[in-house]
Amino acid sequence: NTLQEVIDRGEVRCGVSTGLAGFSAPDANGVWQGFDVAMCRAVAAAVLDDPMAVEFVPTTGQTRFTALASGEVDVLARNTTWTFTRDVDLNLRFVGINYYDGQGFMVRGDLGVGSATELDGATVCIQTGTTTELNLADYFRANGMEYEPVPIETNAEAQQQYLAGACDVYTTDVSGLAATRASFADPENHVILPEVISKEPLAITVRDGDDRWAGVVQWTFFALVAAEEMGITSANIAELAQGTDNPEINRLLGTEGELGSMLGLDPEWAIRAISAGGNYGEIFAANIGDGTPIGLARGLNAQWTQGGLLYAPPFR
Amino acid sequence: MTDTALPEVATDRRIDASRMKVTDEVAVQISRMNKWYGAFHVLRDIDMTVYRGERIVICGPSGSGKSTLIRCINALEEHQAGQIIVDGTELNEDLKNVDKVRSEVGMVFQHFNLFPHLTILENCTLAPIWVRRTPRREAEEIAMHFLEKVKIPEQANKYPGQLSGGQQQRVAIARSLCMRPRIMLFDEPTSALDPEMIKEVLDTMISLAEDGMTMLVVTHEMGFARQVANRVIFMDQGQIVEQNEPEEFFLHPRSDRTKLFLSQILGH
Amino acid sequence: MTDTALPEVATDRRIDASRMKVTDEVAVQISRMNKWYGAFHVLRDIDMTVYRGERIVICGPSGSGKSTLIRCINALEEHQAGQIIVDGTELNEDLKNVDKVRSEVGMVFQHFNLFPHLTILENCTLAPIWVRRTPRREAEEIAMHFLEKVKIPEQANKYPGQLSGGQQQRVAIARSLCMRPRIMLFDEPTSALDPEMIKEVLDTMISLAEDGMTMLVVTHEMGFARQVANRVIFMDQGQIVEQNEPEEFFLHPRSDRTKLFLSQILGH
Amino acid sequence: MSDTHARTTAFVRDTMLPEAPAPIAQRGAVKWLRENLFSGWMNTALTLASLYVIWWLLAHITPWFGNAVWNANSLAECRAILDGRSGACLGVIRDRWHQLLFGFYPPQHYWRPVLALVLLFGALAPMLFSNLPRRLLWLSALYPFVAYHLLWGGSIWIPVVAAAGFGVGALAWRLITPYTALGAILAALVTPILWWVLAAGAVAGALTSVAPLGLEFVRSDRFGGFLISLVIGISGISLSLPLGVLLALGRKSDMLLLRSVCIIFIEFIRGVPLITLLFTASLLLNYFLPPGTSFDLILRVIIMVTIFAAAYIAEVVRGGLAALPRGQYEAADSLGLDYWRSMRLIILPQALKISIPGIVNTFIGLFKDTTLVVFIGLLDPIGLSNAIRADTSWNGIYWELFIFIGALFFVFCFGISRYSMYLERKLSRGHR
Amino acid sequence: MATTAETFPRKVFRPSMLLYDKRYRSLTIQVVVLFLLMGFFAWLIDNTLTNLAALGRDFSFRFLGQTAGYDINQRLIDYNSQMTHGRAAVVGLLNTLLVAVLACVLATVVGVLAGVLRLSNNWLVAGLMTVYVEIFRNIPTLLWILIIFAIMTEAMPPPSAFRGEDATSSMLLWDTVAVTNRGVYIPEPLFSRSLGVIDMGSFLISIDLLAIVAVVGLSIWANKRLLAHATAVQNATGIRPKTWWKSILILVLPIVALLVVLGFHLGYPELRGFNFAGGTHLRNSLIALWFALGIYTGAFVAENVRSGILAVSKGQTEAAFALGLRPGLTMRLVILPQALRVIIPPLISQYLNITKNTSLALAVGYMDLRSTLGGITINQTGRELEGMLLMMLIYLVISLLISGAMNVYNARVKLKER
Ligand SMILES: Nc1ncnc2c1ncn2[C@@H]1O[C@H](COP(=O)(O)OP(=O)(O)OP(=O)(O)O)[C@@H](O)[C@H]1O
Ligand SMILES: Nc1ncnc2c1ncn2[C@@H]1O[C@H](COP(=O)(O)OP(=O)(O)OP(=O)(O)O)[C@@H](O)[C@H]1O
Ligand SMILES: [Mg+2]
Ligand SMILES: [Mg+2]
Repeated sequence: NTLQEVIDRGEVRCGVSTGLAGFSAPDANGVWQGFDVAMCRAVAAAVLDDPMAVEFVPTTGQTRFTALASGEVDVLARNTTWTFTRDVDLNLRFVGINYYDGQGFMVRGDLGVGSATELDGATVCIQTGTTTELNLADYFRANGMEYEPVPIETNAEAQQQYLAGACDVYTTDVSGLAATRASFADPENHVILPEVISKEPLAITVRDGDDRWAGVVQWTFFALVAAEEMGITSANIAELAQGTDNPEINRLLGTEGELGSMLGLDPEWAIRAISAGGNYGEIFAANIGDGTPIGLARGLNAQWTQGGLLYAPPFR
Repeated sequence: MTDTALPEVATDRRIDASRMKVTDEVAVQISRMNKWYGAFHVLRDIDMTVYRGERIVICGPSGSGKSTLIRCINALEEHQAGQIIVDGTELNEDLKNVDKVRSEVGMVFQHFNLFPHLTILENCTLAPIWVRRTPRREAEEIAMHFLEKVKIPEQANKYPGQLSGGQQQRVAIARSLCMRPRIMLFDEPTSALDPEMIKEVLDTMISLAEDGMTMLVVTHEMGFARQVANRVIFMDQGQIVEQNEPEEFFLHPRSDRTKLFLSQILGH
Repeated sequence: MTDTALPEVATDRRIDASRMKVTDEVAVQISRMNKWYGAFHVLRDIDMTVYRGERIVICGPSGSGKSTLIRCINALEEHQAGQIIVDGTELNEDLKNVDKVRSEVGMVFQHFNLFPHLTILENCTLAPIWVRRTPRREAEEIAMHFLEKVKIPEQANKYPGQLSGGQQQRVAIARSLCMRPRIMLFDEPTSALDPEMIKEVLDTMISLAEDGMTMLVVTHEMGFARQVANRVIFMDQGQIVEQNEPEEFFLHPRSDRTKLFLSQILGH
Repeated sequence: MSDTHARTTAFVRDTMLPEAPAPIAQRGAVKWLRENLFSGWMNTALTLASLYVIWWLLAHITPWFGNAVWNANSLAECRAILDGRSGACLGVIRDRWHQLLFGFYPPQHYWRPVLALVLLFGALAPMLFSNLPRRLLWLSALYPFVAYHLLWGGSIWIPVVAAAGFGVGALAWRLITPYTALGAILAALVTPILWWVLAAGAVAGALTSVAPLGLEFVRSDRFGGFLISLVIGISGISLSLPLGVLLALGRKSDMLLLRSVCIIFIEFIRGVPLITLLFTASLLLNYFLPPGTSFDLILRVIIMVTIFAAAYIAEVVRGGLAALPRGQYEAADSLGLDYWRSMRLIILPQALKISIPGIVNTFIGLFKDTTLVVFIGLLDPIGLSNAIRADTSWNGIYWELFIFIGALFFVFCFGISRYSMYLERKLSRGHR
Repeated sequence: MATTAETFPRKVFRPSMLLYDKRYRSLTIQVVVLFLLMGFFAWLIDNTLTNLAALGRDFSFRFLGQTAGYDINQRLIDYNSQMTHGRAAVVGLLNTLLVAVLACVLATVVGVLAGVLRLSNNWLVAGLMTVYVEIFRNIPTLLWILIIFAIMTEAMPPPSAFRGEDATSSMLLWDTVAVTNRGVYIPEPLFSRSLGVIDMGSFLISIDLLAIVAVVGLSIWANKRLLAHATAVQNATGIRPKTWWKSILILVLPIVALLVVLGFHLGYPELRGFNFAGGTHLRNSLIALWFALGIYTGAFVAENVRSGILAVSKGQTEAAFALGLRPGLTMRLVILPQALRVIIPPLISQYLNITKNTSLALAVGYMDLRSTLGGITINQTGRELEGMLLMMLIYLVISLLISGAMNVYNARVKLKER
């Protein structure tokens, strides 16, 4: 029983990527920061009352699923695309899409390319270990174009190859492209092409077969989403936790109903989860939003009420 | 050939024969012993009894199986048929017997085989400490006693590589003696030595014989044989061809092979 | 020291002195030859004439330059001053002269230096085939002839590693002879050998001397020198200190250095 | 002199010739130059070519180092200072050297790994120099526990209790050995395992709660840089030594089964690239272990590296064993020493001494190969150089990092190989 | 002495004999080892099966037959993303072998040169070579791979620098070779009168290639005959006829003729679209791996060569000189045959190291066996257990083949001793 193990251990083990600016990367002091990281901290806060009680395990595209399956990590918050085979064949449990993404292309502005359909014959840098290779192969094949793939293991290396001109195009998820471009000295000279060639719902993942733990992670994530929808922020949460007129807020924050104990947690779990890094919107803004060097727009990741796809099931 | 003068062993000492008494106790009893190396029959139907206090010299042409015979007595080689009883213990598949025999039988090799990484003293105390479980202090006293006996106590803290060949061979003898063996085996102990050194090693062996040690010596030093041995065994092609008292053996060899061999050995 | 008995070389053969005639022809002429290793003056003002048929033994303490002298004659070392004329050919920068001299002068080394990857026969035919351009069949016949001379024709198809030291040294002599040299140089040919083997090699050299070969031998085998040499040269500190006929040299050495050296060599 | 020409006339030199100076061409700088650099047209050509190569290298490297910029906090700043000239931006080293050396190890604790390294040399001394008192070997035996505690910290009782396991084994052996030798060996093997599995955790826990002593705990994910290379390399080689010796003995055994197992193991490990073993550590080990076990990645890597090195050490030791004359085995036998005693007292001390150069080479190779752990997500120096490059301020910096890392490895490996050559000479002289 | 073997009392069996009786002891030990071993493997397999069951997976190699779906940039046989994982693995394996062979050749050339030069009496050259050997030996391979890769990508011009009026870079060697940061483009061999290909079902064989191999083989054979003839003449007359010009003719003429017949010409790379097109493209990853492994291992080979030559003692040379053999002949007949025996075994184990080290391709994205079968395939199918085991097995087979070759060689050249 993972939940009990985590409580006994006093620490959540969280698989993250080895380093992707804005999503997960250790800062100069070795403290992990980022959007994915914040998800793990929220879980730790909900379960253990300490957002810092997380052991981050950097995983590569190859090691992540084994790490999860073997129990080396309890939860995987690492831009992992939810696909049929992964869900069914690899027996993973995708508990919630924390970022809706799609694969795109980035090229130098001076190349004068305006669309991915003009990329015939191009040299394309790809970060291996994801679905990217497959999408790319399918896309070029479908459009009858030739290309030269240059597979690279890490984002940092791929970026370097692209900047040095060793490839014309860099392809990965659009969020990653934006993050990468943001770290360039001259972001304005690089364009992200309009085509998005795949759906990449990046999801938080746990082991199959432990529904209780899956529930905890899943509903912690939904709590963050719902909090944004209900206007609960880290600023006003203390006040709202005193009790409000809105029964759903009350149920979420544990002043009403017994949702916490149904999960096997205490009533204040959601308060802690939201206080850890704020609601979904706050986390987004702090790590990858407009105000950060990454500068991603909410787009598909806006609340359903704002025209996006984020939709937390009701807390009831 | 019979009229060739026997070479005199190069020693100044007179042998004290009274102390070299042969008893009736059996030290080594070998019966119908056979040994093969693969398909090659090295030792054929060896029968031999060694009494306590005897000094036996074994000689014979190269490849006749002398070393093999002596190594069988120490269980360094296995025999395939027949019986070897050393000091009342039969050498058979039982490893305990093997251990027992080995710790009662000392062996000195042609190439000394001292342990180069240990000092002379450590070479001598090693087996007493680890096999006999003698306290170190006591083992060292014993070692010094025997090193004095072989006349090199002053070298005790050197390493074997720092000694001359003759000194090394004497250390090897002392090392064996430290286990207080009841029987000593020597396999051509002087054949790797320069002439001057041969003498010092033979002297040591003679003094050992005077102390009444039971000895089996493979050697071609005929002077030594004549002076010390009470029996000479001649081997050829894996069999004992002739044995006799030394004077008789050298002056009136009976088999032709012995005659031929002696003419070669003493001739050059 | 002068009254020390001279050691007798261990051979049964009587030397046939009549065949060992010295002629008037000059084989090697060395004049005022000097050699330096860097700043070290190894050979100083060497003057020496070797006549055809002479057998010269060179001796002297270690480091006195004996090997260097002999190697200069074969152009294995360069000399820096003076003249060396071998068989009418002066050794100078002209590589053709060097080749000519080398193929007319045979050399036997202390450590045999046989080619381990070639059979005995191949060792002997290599130079005749590649240097003298002898047809293989003929080269093999010559080789077998000389192998018979050194008494090991039956080993022709073995490899050097399979022979004993004495046999190897005899092969080395045969190998040199196959080039039908007019002069043979020996650099301590027996000093790496066991006593029994020394005899067989010296025997071979004696029979060579009997055939009238011009020989320069660096050796400490004084018995050989006395029996075979017609001149003994004593070197020290890179110079020729004394030379004389063997009997005179050994019985009445004149210089103090020679006396000291002989007392050391013959003393032990 | 002319008298030497006469054939039979005797000649005696009365006065020895003095040593004469060598002709000019035979000494001094002239000779040296002539012999070493210009002894023929071929040689002269080679000399000129080498001079050109050296000049070319210097011409490129000198200004680059000459213009080195230390006081810059980002590549951009550095480029601004250089202003188009070619030059090294060593600011990155000043900024990040501690990371390259120690990873994310807490800076206030840097003394701990440094002390562990210093102690290592102390612990090695009794093994290398036989003239030191044998008793000091106990210190060497203790070193692994001390080093573990220094590096990882935590409760001091954990290493103490773990070390006690060996004590328990020795005690069991002492107590039982008078009755049955085999039983003693079994007991010596089993009791420590029982101790570690059953008692150790509880005892350590109890002791910790009674006397909570110890250094601050440092998690292994904070290890990085050169430190991680050293930890993996040194523990790998020291753990692999006993294993490699056993394998070598097994490979020489006359028991067919034992021998085949050892041969298969050695050949398998030597036949696959280290990288696949590391992937096994990170990907597959969890399949092979009972469900639910999971332990530290560094530990898993050390296990794999140990197995890897053991196969190579086994071959080195086998060479050493083969180089020993048979007489040594026979002499030991004839004194009545049993197999293990003769191995321990006679054969192995000599065989290992012969094998020192091979062992050192294996170690250097292993140490260089620790850089491969970057592929399974550990932050060795190369991994850290990637991480540093991922930082916006140092994005695009290559040579400075590579040169720094290369220099670190070079100094270490070259130093060790020279030191071992020195030791070898010393040891070979020691006993003669 | 009349006792016979039959009358010796036979001992009854006691359990302690299992340990103290020669006949039984090794049996006892081996049985124990066998049981421990079987127990260990049973434990491993049981764990694995339990773990697989818990994950709801099976152990099967069916994934090798599934569509790979990814592209491989360097392929020696026909491949596209619609082919199977198995074929992708083969493409990767061929890439591994390609770079291994290239690196072995380079390491040998560099190593022999450096080893010989290190023995040169030219102080400067010997010193330079020592510096080379020490520097390369004491810095990790991986770092060298990264450094050369970085040199290629950072220090070479991008293809765009070759474009336009104001091109900042130009092609080398009369516009036939382009060195860019995407790799090096060299002319490719083309045949205008190609003989076509044979379809072997899963792969194609070029008849042109077969023809070339056949002709080269024939020439080499003919040359061997020529040399054998020369030796025969030498044996008969003592004079070895000059053969070098005949050798050259025999080796060169037929292949030139064949190339002319096939209409051989070079296809030059030219800038087209984003990249150079035409010619053979040596990718950076290949070059980095090839050169790094070659030069790194070359340092070790140099040491082997040096010690091999030194091992043939000075005495051998002197003996040969004293026999009147010229330096050239001495080298050929005396030194080399002996030195090679010393040099070749360690050389082959260096080849083994190179082959294993090609797995470092990972660092530069070279599509070798590790990154196809052991990388993307594992990633896409999630079959890390099967994939890894299969990959290890393949490496193992390659290694065993190489060391088998070494053993055969060693047995052949072993010097005969007493
Ligand atoms: N380990 C072995 N394997 C096979 N044959 C052996 C072995 N040891 C010895 N032999 C052979 O057994 C025969 C007898 O050998 P042994 O060493 O006993 O002779 P030896 O009489 O001591 O001779 P030497 O005087 O030369 O020492 C010889 O033919 C020898 O080749
Ligand atoms: N290649 C060399 N370089 C420098 N010095 C040398 C060289 N070869 C020999 N020497 C020195 O020249 C001197 C004479 O050497 P040489 O070998 O000729 O002596 P030797 O009389 O043959 O001595 P030995 O009896 O020991 O063979 C010695 O002092 C030796 O150290
Ligand atoms: Mg013998
Ligand atoms: Mg000399």
